[in-house]
Amino acid sequence: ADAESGKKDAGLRTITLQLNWFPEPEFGGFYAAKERGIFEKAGFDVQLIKGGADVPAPQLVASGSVDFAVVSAPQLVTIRARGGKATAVFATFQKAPRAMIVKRGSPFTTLKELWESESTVMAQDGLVFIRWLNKIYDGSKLSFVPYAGSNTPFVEGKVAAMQAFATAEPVQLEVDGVMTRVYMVGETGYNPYDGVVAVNDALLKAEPELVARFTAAVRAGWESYLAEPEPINKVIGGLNPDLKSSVLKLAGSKLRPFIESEGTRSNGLGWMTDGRWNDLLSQLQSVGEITKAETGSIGRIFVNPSTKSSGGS
Amino acid sequence: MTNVQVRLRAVEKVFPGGVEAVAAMDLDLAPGRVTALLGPTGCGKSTLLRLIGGVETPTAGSIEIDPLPQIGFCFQEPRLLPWRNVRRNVALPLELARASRETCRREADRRLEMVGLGDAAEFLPAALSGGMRMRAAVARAFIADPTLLLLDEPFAALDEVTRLRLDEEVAALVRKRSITVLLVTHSIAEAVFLADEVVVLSPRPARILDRFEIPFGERNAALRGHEEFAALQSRIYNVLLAGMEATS
Amino acid sequence: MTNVQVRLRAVEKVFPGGVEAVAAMDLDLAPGRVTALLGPTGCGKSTLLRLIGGVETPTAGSIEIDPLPQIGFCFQEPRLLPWRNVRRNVALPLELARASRETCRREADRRLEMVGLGDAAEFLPAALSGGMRMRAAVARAFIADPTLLLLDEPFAALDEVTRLRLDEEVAALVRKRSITVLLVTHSIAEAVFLADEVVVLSPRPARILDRFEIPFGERNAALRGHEEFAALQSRIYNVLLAGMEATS
Amino acid sequence: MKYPRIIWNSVWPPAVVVLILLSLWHLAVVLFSIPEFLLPTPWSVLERIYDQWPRLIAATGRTATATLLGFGLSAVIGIVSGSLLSLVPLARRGVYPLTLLLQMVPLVAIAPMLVIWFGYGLPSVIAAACIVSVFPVIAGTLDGLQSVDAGLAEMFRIHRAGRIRTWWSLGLPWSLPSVFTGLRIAAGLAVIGAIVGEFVGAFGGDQAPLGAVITSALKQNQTSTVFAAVTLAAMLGFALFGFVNLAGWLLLGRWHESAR
Amino acid sequence: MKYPRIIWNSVWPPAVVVLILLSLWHLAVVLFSIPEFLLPTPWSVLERIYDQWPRLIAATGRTATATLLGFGLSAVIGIVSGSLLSLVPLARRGVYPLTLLLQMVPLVAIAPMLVIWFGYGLPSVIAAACIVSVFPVIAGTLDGLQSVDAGLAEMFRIHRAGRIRTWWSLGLPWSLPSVFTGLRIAAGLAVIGAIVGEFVGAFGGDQAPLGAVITSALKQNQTSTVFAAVTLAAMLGFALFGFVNLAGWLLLGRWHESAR
Ligand SMILES: Nc1ncnc2c1ncn2[C@@H]1O[C@H](COP(=O)(O)OP(=O)(O)OP(=O)(O)O)[C@@H](O)[C@H]1O
Ligand SMILES: Nc1ncnc2c1ncn2[C@@H]1O[C@H](COP(=O)(O)OP(=O)(O)OP(=O)(O)O)[C@@H](O)[C@H]1O
Ligand SMILES: [Mg+2]
Ligand SMILES: [Mg+2]
Repeated sequence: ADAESGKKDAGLRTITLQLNWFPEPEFGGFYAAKERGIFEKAGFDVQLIKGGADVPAPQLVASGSVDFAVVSAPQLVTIRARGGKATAVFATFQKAPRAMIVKRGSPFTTLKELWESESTVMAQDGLVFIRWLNKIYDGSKLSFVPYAGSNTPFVEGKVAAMQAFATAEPVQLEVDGVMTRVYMVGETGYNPYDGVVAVNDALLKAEPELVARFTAAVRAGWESYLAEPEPINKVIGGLNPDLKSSVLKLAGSKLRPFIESEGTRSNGLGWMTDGRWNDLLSQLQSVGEITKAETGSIGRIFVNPSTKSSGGS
Repeated sequence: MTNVQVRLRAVEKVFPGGVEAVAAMDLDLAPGRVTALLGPTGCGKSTLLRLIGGVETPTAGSIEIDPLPQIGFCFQEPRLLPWRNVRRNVALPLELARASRETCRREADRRLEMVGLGDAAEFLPAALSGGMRMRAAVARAFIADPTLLLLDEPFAALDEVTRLRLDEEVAALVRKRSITVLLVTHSIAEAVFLADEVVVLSPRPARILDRFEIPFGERNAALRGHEEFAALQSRIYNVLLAGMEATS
Repeated sequence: MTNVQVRLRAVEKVFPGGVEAVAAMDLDLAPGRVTALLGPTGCGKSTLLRLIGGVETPTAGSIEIDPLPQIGFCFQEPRLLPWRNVRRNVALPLELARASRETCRREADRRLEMVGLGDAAEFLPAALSGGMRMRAAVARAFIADPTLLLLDEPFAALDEVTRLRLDEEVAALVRKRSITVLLVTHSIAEAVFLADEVVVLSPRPARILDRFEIPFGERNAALRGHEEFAALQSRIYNVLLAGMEATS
Repeated sequence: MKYPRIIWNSVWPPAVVVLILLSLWHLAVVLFSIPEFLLPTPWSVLERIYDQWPRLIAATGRTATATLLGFGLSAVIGIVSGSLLSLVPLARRGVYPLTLLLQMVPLVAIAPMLVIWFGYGLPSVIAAACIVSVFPVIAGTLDGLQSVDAGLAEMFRIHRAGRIRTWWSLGLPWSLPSVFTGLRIAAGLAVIGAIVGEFVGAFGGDQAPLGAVITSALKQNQTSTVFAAVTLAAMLGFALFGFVNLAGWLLLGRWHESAR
Repeated sequence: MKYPRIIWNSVWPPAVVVLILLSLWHLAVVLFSIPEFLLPTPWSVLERIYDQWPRLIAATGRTATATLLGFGLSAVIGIVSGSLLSLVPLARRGVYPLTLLLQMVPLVAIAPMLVIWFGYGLPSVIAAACIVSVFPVIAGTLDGLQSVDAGLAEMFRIHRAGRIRTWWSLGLPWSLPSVFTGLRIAAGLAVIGAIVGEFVGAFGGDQAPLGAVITSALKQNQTSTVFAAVTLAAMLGFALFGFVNLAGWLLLGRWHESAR
């Protein structure tokens, strides 16, 4: 990001924020900040760039093609390990929303039982949490098939379980009349941040104050969203017509417990700790995601938003 | 052997572009007789052959052929399949008539011998000279024991010695088997030597200017020295010339 | 006008397959003279022309051409571009020599008139008869004012009347411009009528059997009635025949 | 034949077949009671197209822009590089096989580079459409140029025509049928290339092109929307294919067998 | 020319070009200090191939099976249906444009149907490879058959050769060059079709083919592994392409200009 670029007429600074998925309530805070003028008040004209199934958000922010991007914590670690230059500045989800789901009538009562069975699971085996589960359970009998966007094979019973975002797939399946049971991966000890806002290092280094101002606005956005999600959900629904309104509503209502935690109550939304990041690093190293040398090379991976409670002014 | 009778009545051919190639043509090919067509270049001779061969449809008039003939057609161009060697090109009509591989080979070699291509049997068409290609095409026209033979300037690309030899060969063959033959040629001598009747055409669109009944019986080399042979040639030449001068 | 001298010394051509087409050929084409090649079918005449034209390389011997000629080549097949009409086909050599569109058109029409294709200028090759295609090819060979003219049986597909007319046309033209000409023909009469020298070749591989100096000066229709004209023809025929019988 | 006649004649037979196929499809869905999320009825796809017309037509417009530009680039680059490869035999042997790479590298693998080099949205998608569709044009052009009639080539050599002249006056017209085979194949590939490019290329702005509609609807199990978007993409492809055919007919119609 | 000679002659020029390109690539990465996650050096890709050899070679084997079977199916189906379309003019006008659909429907859109009809693993992937690569063969065959020399066709008609006979003895040999253009294009498409098929329908984990290795490595930001897998896929494609070229040379070499 070039400091010269994008001064808009109103003196607003143009900022690009790459989302890693289609417009969904998971991005409610960002849309709230935009819709309710919080970004503008903070001096930004923010372009929220829609993501999609295969949009390489981590690469884009790490290479400076965008200023900010929403990524997952392990993605940020691995991209840094491979020379990417991006730093976490806000962690939307304090609790990992990653989950495995089975149909309600499934014979498996625990995640371990599922994992050590001889079933077929619809999940991308490159995902860290899958590798984590393989490490803590004996997944040698399990078969993996890719999750290519459609959950039809799950509904049709071609697979016993599928990967999910706890606030997305189960809700949508429920609306379509398929009841599920959700096993949170976070409860197995692997609980990284998610919905992490990462900034390109060059921008962070050049204008730390701007980044702080932006993070504060994001935090204000999320506070505003959690306070009154409905109007923002409507906006999101307009941007993503495929999202049924019932899904929107249900999903929106499930977000709060993932976003708020002990830490955020005292330090504000998006707060991160060394402990959580270091846990992640050692877990990633233990599943072979990164090498010891790479762990050493990662350096400062996050900068917290300011501890002052929000406001964005 | 059944002899094929061909009857053209008021046959006309106008090409899509508007070019009239054949105009109100009445023509009878008598069974077992050789008819030679002579006419100026571009007058419609090949078109007429293709009409009789059934690969072009007349825009008016009727063509009756009785009984259904086995056609041997030698086009004005060799039309050889570039991927087949000479033998297999010559054998094609037999192959299409479902003859055995053995028969194909034997018959093809026999015809190749006849046209003097015995030692080129394994060549691909690309390795043949122009005259050799045409001879292969002639061999192919003869291979399936045709009852109606349509020959479009088959020997135009041959030297005079070979041409005379093949003229005699063909004369003997068609007479022995009493094939109905329509021969297009530009050589008046060849026409007179081979044909029972010579038909002279006008410039395009082809109309019949005159017909000459050729009175000779047996055709052999001696005939060429005959006085009437030369006389007939010059009479025909004059008709052809007159026809061409009339229009130009 | 510079006259082109062509000198072949011990030229040999063996095709990759092992077929020997030309054997130890010595041949001089004198500037401004017409040399006619006569020889049995498949003996190597076209190959010889292609060697001189430089599109085939001799396997032994040397070919000198001096000075660099403007070649006009009429191949044994018409070789017309199917997507160009007759006029633009004929104009091709001029176009390749970067003549203006105007010149191309004018010159093409002039040559087409010469070969009697004036009214077919707009036709595509597919709509031409065999003889018309060859005439277009002849017109093309003449268009770029060649200094060396290589003609491979240019008139084989023409009726006798047209052929004689074109023979006279060509005779007049090449003599007026003193073009060096090598003509392949199967018509002995044509060879004698057009050429200053007639070279008779043996069957493959082509060797020179005999050469005939043609003593006539001016070439015109009257010549054909000349007694020596007929005598020369039959002498040449006998040499050709003897050559072919010697090998078969 | 007049143009309208030709267009009509090339439209009604596939239209009839499409109608038959649609009926069969409908019947199959009804008879085997295939659930909607697996395969919607043609009718509900139509309904969806009607419902979401403004969104879908805007999406189609975006995808069409990328497809056409990508295809245009492919056509130009393909013909030019196919010709260069044929003019320089060593390049042909050395480089031609490698152009195949363009077709074999999955776009997702190079997606970050695409976006970083070409920029967001349209440019990346155009690049994707072009990458995916250029090889058939190269192959068609090259194969056509390699099979120029030896006799005609000889004639050009005798007249000392330069390589470029020979290419222009002989090679190119001779290869047109084969170039058009390549272009016909490229037409379909440009569409899918654009769509897959839209899967991976990120998008600014408010409205998504067809590729984004497809992934987003897929994610929400809106199968009829997926099919609606696919249908519009197919229409786009057919239009492009029809245009290529028409161009081929205009260029070859007068002389080439294939256009009869 | 003897076979080993031919193979050698068609291998060294691209090999040299590859080496040059690899050097440039390496230089570019070093000079512009392109980060590894975006574009690894060729060297680290090689390292990765060496490291993960057992896993990658097994993956390549699986992908190769699917590619070859898919390509084989494409070749057979393409030539047969191209021929049928050419034999029945109405079918040609009605059905040919629709075969384009195969090429334009994104695999992800029909992935659910694919896996439900064909099952996960090899069958789906073969189907994907075939769907993606069949159109060029159809187009090549059809275009070849449509441009059969009118004079030769006339000769066959005079001899009252049936349609099948004419197809076999005239149409097919005449179209071979154009069929091979189609097959050359299909070779690359079969590889990418298999890979994309594996993105949506192959087993992962221990049974992962290259496509699954790629998606899994992409998720882990292991760009060098992605490139390693892509490299092996490309090798596979080159081998198939080379095989098609060799077959073409053997079938056409004796008579067709394009094989000189
Ligand atoms: N490309 C080739 N490969 C192998 N042999 C060839 C090739 N071209 C010609 N030949 C052979 O060379 C010999 C001479 O051919 P050429 O075309 O020169 O004959 P020609 O004298 O012109 O005959 P014609 O009067 O029939 O035209 C023939 O026997 C022919 O089979
Ligand atoms: N397909 C076609 N379309 C339009 N005109 C054609 C077509 N084929 C032939 N012609 C025209 O029909 C006339 C007769 O052609 P045809 O081939 O029958 O002549 P020909 O008598 O065989 O001549 P030649 O002795 O030169 O072979 C010619 O003027 C030619 O231009
Ligand atoms: Mg004719
Ligand atoms: Mg010759």
